[in-house]
Amino acid sequence: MARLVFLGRLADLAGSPEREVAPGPLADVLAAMPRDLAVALLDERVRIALNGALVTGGEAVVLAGGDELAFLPPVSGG
Amino acid sequence: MARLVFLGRLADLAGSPEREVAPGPLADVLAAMPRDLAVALLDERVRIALNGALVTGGEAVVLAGGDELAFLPPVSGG
Amino acid sequence: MGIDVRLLHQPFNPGQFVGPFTHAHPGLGGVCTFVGEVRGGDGIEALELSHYAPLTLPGMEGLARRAAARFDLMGIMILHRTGIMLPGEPIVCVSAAARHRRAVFEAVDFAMDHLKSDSWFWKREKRGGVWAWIEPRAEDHSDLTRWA
Amino acid sequence: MGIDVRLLHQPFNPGQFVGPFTHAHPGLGGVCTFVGEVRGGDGIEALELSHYAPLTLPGMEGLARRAAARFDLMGIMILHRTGIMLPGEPIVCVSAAARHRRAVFEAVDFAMDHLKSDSWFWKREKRGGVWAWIEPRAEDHSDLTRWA
Repeated sequence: MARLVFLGRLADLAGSPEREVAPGPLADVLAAMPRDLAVALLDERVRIALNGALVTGGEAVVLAGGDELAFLPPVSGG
Repeated sequence: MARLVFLGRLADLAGSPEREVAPGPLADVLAAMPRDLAVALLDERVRIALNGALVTGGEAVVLAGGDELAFLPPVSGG
Repeated sequence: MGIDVRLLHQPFNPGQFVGPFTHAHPGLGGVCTFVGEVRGGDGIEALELSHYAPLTLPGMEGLARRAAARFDLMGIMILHRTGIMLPGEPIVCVSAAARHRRAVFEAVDFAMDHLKSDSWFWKREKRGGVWAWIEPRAEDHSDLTRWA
Repeated sequence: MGIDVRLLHQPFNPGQFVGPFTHAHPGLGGVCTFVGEVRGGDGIEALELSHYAPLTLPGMEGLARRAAARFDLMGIMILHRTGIMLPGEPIVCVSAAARHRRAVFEAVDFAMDHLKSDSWFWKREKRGGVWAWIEPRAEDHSDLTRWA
């Protein structure tokens, strides 16, 4: 399994701060989600980190078993 | 008696931080002191406080009994 | 150069960290410390800060290293709370030590501006029993241009 | 507005004053504290600060009031040592509390610039067993022009 992590308001929208998903293309993972959550996760202001490293073009990620993919909305700061 | 208070390097020059003197015109008091000390006390950068209040034209002060006259060289700050 | 960066998950007393930080830098001329607390008033009942461990702590460490290099510090300490906090509780404590005082003021000011606007935290406030997420503030971003 | 200004004639631990000062101002957003210590190195064995009580403390109180008004503070504390101090001992501690952080940085910076150059203290240093008076520094005076 792979793990999705939702930060900030995305955790509220997803109903929990993380979720286990089957490995595979992120596009497929998102397609299986409620549409409003998928849209929010792909918002251009949401950054994506794969195993702790920020990535660009996250939509093209293919999740392997054990991967952690985090969705990071704009920070509100410390 | 009146009291003179010497701050900073003036205390070294005077040999002590304060000195009791007879009341009277400051000019007379200074005239009775070693010349190098009197010159240092009248240096234009030395400010004078009479009973805790800064005064200008301190040379004209006439000391009354119980007065405290302080000689304040340029401060070195906190 | 001493860098001490921590995420704290429980209430803390800044003095318990600032004392040892100061003593760890003999020869210093000055230490500047900023402590930010959860502001009361405005009906705020609680504040919650979430973080993402793989990014948040490395981000703070990078900030500490940049500040230390830019301001020629002897040491810098950055402590930041996460979790749920009540009004009056410290959220953040930044201390900088250096031989000269101008450097420590600027370093702490620099670190605070970056922590407030450019660190991996998400914040929500509870008012009247209801939690609401805090959006980034334009003011925070304009603060950063002071250091560009 | 809380103003707390003291001349201290014995070694002090800044934390023992900063904690109560902070707690005396509920609702604050931030506290900035600067602690200056006697710098070691350069062969300095001791530092002595003399003051003139009728002017020194009122001067510090006036400075605290000016800072409080100028920066809209909730409180300001200025502690200053006199007497003989050894390297590593605190000389001065200034804390400011306010609802917003910019004000506290500026207030402490302002107070330190004025304390360093415009307060009634005379300073001498001991090196190799010999005491020497410290002259005012041109740098201190230029610091003041920042606030003109």
